[in-house]
Amino acid sequence: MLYQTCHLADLFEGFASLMARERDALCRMDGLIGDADHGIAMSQGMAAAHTAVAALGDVTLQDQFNAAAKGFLNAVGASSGPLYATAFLRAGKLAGPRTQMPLADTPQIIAAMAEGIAQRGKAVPGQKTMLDAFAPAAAALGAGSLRADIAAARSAAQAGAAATTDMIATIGRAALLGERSRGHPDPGAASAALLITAFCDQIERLAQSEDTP
Amino acid sequence: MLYQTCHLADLFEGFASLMARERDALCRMDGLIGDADHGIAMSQGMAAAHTAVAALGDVTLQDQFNAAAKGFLNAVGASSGPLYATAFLRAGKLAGPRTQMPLADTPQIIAAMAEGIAQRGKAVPGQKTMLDAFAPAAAALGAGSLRADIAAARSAAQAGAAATTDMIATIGRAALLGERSRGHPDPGAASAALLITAFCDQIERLAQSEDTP
Amino acid sequence: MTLTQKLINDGNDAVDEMLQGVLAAHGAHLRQAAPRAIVALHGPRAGKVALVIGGGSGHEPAFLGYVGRGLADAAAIGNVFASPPPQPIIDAALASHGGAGVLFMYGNYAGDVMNFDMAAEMLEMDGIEARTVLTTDDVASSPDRSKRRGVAGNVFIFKAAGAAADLDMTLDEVERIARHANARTYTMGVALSACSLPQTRHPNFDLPPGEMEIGMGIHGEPGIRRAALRPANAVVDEIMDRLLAEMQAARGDRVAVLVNGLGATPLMELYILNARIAERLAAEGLAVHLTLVGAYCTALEMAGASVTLMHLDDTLQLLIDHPCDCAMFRQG
Amino acid sequence: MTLTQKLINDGNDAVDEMLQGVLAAHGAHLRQAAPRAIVALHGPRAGKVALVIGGGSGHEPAFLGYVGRGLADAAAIGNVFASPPPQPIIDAALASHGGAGVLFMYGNYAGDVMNFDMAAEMLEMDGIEARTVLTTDDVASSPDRSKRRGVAGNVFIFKAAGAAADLDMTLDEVERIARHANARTYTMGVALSACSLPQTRHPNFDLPPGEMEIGMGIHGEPGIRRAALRPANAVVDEIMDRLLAEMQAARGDRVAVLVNGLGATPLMELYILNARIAERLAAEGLAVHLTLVGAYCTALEMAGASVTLMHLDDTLQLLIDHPCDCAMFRQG
Ligand SMILES: Nc1ncnc2c1ncn2[C@@H]1O[C@H](COP(=O)(O)OP(=O)(O)O)[C@@H](O)[C@H]1O
Ligand SMILES: Nc1ncnc2c1ncn2[C@@H]1O[C@H](COP(=O)(O)OP(=O)(O)O)[C@@H](O)[C@H]1O
Ligand SMILES: [Mg+2]
Ligand SMILES: [Mg+2]
Ligand SMILES: [Mg+2]
Ligand SMILES: [Mg+2]
Repeated sequence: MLYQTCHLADLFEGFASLMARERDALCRMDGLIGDADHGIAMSQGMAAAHTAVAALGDVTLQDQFNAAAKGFLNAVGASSGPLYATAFLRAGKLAGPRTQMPLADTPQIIAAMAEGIAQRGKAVPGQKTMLDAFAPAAAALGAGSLRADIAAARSAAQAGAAATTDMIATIGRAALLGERSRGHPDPGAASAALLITAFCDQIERLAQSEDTP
Repeated sequence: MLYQTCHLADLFEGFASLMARERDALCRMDGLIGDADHGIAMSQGMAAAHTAVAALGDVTLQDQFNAAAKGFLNAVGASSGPLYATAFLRAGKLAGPRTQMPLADTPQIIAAMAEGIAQRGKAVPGQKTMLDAFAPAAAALGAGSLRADIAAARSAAQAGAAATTDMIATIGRAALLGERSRGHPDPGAASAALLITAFCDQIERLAQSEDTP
Repeated sequence: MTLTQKLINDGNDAVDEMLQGVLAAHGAHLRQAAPRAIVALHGPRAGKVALVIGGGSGHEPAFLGYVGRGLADAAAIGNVFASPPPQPIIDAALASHGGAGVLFMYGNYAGDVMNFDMAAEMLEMDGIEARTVLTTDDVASSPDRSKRRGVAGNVFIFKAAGAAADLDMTLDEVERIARHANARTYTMGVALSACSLPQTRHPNFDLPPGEMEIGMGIHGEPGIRRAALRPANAVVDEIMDRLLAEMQAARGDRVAVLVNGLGATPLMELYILNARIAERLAAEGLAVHLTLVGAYCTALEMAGASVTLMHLDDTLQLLIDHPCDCAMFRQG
Repeated sequence: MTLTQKLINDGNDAVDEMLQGVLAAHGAHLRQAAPRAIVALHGPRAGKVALVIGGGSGHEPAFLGYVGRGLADAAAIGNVFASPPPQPIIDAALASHGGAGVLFMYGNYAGDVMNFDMAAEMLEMDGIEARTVLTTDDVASSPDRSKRRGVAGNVFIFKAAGAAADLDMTLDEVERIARHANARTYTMGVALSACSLPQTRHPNFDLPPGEMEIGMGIHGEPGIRRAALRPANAVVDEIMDRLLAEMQAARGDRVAVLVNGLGATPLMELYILNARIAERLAAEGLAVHLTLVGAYCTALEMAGASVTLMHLDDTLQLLIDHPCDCAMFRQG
C-alpha cells in the first residue's frame, strides 16, 4: 500500500475542517494562558494549507508539503505559523520528490514534524507546548508494526497533550505566567493531538483497506 | 407664626438630604429620556445651596435665597442650575430683605419659584418639565386657609409630576425624542414634586406647632 | 448591582482631577484661568475675536482639547454631561477676550443655552460683546435644523471659526463663518453600549446585547430607533444615506470626513467604517479633502461611532487647513 | 452566548478592511507596499537606516500609526494578536531600506521573534543586513528583563530609534540607541475588562465585575494577579511604586510619561491617572519633560490603562523631541 498525493490532499482537507470545528474551543483554551487566538491561527492556517495543496496540479508529496508550509505561514504568522511551516517543510523533505511513499514509512512524518517544531521553536519536551504532543508521538514509533506504531503514536500524542495541564510553561507566550500557567492544558498541544489523531486515523483506515481488499 | 431664617436654613438642609437620598432614582429616570444626571445635578445643587446658606451669619431671608441660588448655580450648571437659581432669586425677592415673614405668605414662595422657572426656561405647562409640578402647585394656591393652600399645592405638585408620564416633551433635552418621550415621567418634575412636598410638610408642621403651643 | 468598571477616585472629584491631569500634561498649551476655565497659552491676543467653547465634561478631547492657537481661545468646563454655570464661562471670556468681541460656540442643548445666555448678559454689563453660534450637526436628532443637537461636527465647525478668528477677521465675519460652517456640517451616530456617570457608575440606559441605538446623542439620549446590530457596512450605509440626502452635494464637491469613536470603540473598527465611507463618497463622485479618524468627541466609555461630513467650499477648505496647535489636536 | 458588540463585517476581513480605511484616510502619509506592508511616503531615503516595526493587529495606533518621517519607515501587519509572517516583513524591509541596513523593532513575543528571524535570514540571502532590537518594557511580565514583553513603551522606544535613523546615524548607532532606549523604558498596566477577537467576538478571559488584572499584557495575557478594583490613585500608586523601584532615578532626573489607554478607557480616566502620576513624580523630585496621554497602544476594546516612564538622558531627550510626522502621531 502506498501513500499518495491524493491521500495527502485529503489529509489537509481533513485538517482544515477539523480546525474549523475546533476553532472556538482552542481559542477559549488559549484565552486562559495566552491570547485567545490559537483556534483562529490553526483554522486559518489549515484552510490556507488545504487551499494551497488543492490548487496544485500534478506534483510530488514534497511539493504538497511545501505548498502547505507556505500557505499556512503566510496566512497566519503568529507562533503557529513558523512552527507548522517548518514542520511541513521537514515532512516534505522526508517524503521527498515522489508522488507516493510506502504506507509503512508514513509514521516518520510525525517524527519529522516533531524535529521541525523543536528546531524552529528552540523547544524541548516538558515546556508545555505543541512539542509535548509531537515529541511523545514521535518517540512512540518504531516499536513494531505500522498498526502498532500508529496506535502508539496516537495515544502518546493524546496523553502528552493531556499531561501539559500539569506543566508550568517555560517557553512561548504562557511562559511569563509561571505557576499560573499550571492547571490549564496547552492549546498548541491540544490542536497537535487532534491533528496527529486525524493523521493516525487516516493511516489506519488505509492500512485496513489494504487488509480487506 | 413667622417663617424665620432658621426655618429656611432647615429647609435647605432637608432639600440637600432629600436629593442625596433620591439621587440614583432621579438619575435612572433621567436615563430613560435624558442623560441620566438629574439626580446628580439636584443633589450637588442642593448640597451647595445648603452649604452656602449654612455659612451665612446674621442675614435676611432674601440673602439666604440669593446665596442658595448662587451656590446651586455654580455647583451645577446644566438645565437645573439656571432654573433653580432663578426660582430662588424670585423667592428671595418675594421674601424680601427681612429676617422673617408671615407663615401665611410662605405658599407664595412656590408661585414665585414657578414664575422664575417659566421665565428662565421660556416654558409653559404641558411641555413635560419641572414646571408641570411647580405651575399646578402655584395655581392651587389662594383657595382658602394656609393649611388648605399647602395641602392643595402639595397634591397638585404630585399629580402634576405624575401627569408628565403621559406627556410628549416639547422643550429641553427630551423634546427631540418626540413620541418616544411618552410613557416615562419627567425627572425634573419628579424632583420638583419631592421638593414642594418637603416644603409643604415643613409649613404644615410649623402651622401645627402654632396650633399646639 | 454591578458597578461599571472605572479608573477613578470619588466620582464627584472626577472632573477636577481630570483637569489637574490635563494641566500637568499640557502646561505648554493650557493654563487654568479659573477652576473651570481653561485658556490657551498662545491663543488670545489683542484685536483678535476670542472664541470661547464649552459644555459638559465626559466628551474629551472635547472641549478642552480644542483650545489652542488657531482654534478656540478658551473653554468653560461643566460637570459630566452638564453645561458649565455662567461663572466659568465668564472667566473663560474675560481671560481670552482681546477687545474685538467674544464668540461663544457650543452644542445646542437647553442647559448650555441658559447658562451661556446668562453669562453673555453679565458680560454685556461689563461692556464685553459676546455673540453665540450654536452647533446643530446631529441630523438624527430632529427634522428641524435649528432644534438639532451639536455633536462631533463641533470639531470641524469650531475649527473653521477658530481659523477665521486667527486670521483676524472681525466678530461679524467670524460669526458668519461659524454659522456657515455649522450649516454645512452633518453628523449621525450609533451606540453599541451605554455609558455610566462617574458618580453612579450605572449604565445610563439599557441596550440589550445584539442591539444598537441609531441616532444616539453624545449624552446617551435615545436616538431615532433601536435595531439589531448589523455589519459595519450596513451601519455605514444607513448613516451615509441620511447624511448624503441632507448634504445635497454635487459630483466633484469636496468634503471633510470625521469618523468619530464614542469612547470605547477601538480604531480598528473606526477604520473599517472609513473603508466603506470612502467607497460611498467615491461612488457619489465626492472628493475627500481630509479624513480624521479617532475619538474626537466622546460620551465617556460609550461604544459606538459617528460619521461627520463637512461640505467644503473654498473658504471652509482654507479654514480647515489653517494650522492649529491644541493640546489634543494639531493641524497643518 | 452573548457576542461582543463590534462595528465590523466578517471578522476574517477586519484587518484588511482596516488597512483599506487607513489608506483611504492617510494617503498623504502612507502607502501599501504589499497587502500587509505599510510604508511611509516621506520616510525612507537613500543612506538612511530603515526602521521596520510590526506585530499583530488590534493594537492600533500601534504599529502602523507610528510609520512616518522621523519615526518608523515601514510596518509589517499581522492578523489580530498574531505576528506577521515573514513575507510582509520582507516586503516592508525591501520597500524601505536605503542601503544603510534595516533595523527590526518589535515587542518580545515568541511568535514575532520566529517570524522576524525568518525574514532576517531571507533578507540576508538578498544581501540586506537586518538587525533586531526587541522591546521589553513590561516590568510586570518577568523579573528577567530579557524575557519581558514589549508593550506601550514601544512608542518612546521606536521614537528614539526612529529619530536616530532620521539623523542619519549608522546602523550600529541606531541599534545601540534602540537598546539604550529600551533599557530605560518601563511600563506596567491594569485591565478592567477583557477584549474579544473579531472572529469569535467572545471575551478572551473572564474578569468578574469589581476586579482588575494587574500586569495584564496587551493581548489579554494574564498578568501578575487579580485584585479588587481600587480607586485610581491606589492603582497608580501600585504601578508607580513598581516603576520607580525599577527605574532607580536620582532626584532631578528627567522622565517622559505615557499614560496609555488600552482601548475602551476614556481620556477622562487617563487624565485622572495622570494627576496622581504627576504628584508621585514631583514627590520623587523627578522632572517631567513630556507627557503623552491617550490610546497609544491598545488591546482592541479592552478597558484599562498602562503607565510608561522613559528615564531620559540628554540623548534620549533630544531624540524624543525630534520632530516626527506620522499618520496618527506627530511631535515637534
Ligand atoms: N517556542 C515554541 N516552541 C514550540 N511551541 C511553541 C513555542 N512557542 C509557542 N508554542 C506553541 O504555540 C502555541 C500558541 O500558538 P498561537 O496561539 O497560534 O500563537 P501566539 O502565541 O503567537 O498567539 C502554544 O500553545 C504552544 O503550544
Ligand atoms: N426649558 C426648560 N424649562 C423648564 N424646565 C426645563 C427646561 N429644560 C429642561 N427642564 C427640566 O430640566 C430637567 C433636566 O434637568 P438636568 O438633568 O439637571 O439637566 P440636563 O438636561 O441639562 O442634563 C428636565 O427633566 C426638565 O424638567
Ligand atoms: Mg495565541
Ligand atoms: Mg439630565
Ligand atoms: Mg446633563
Ligand atoms: Mg497570538
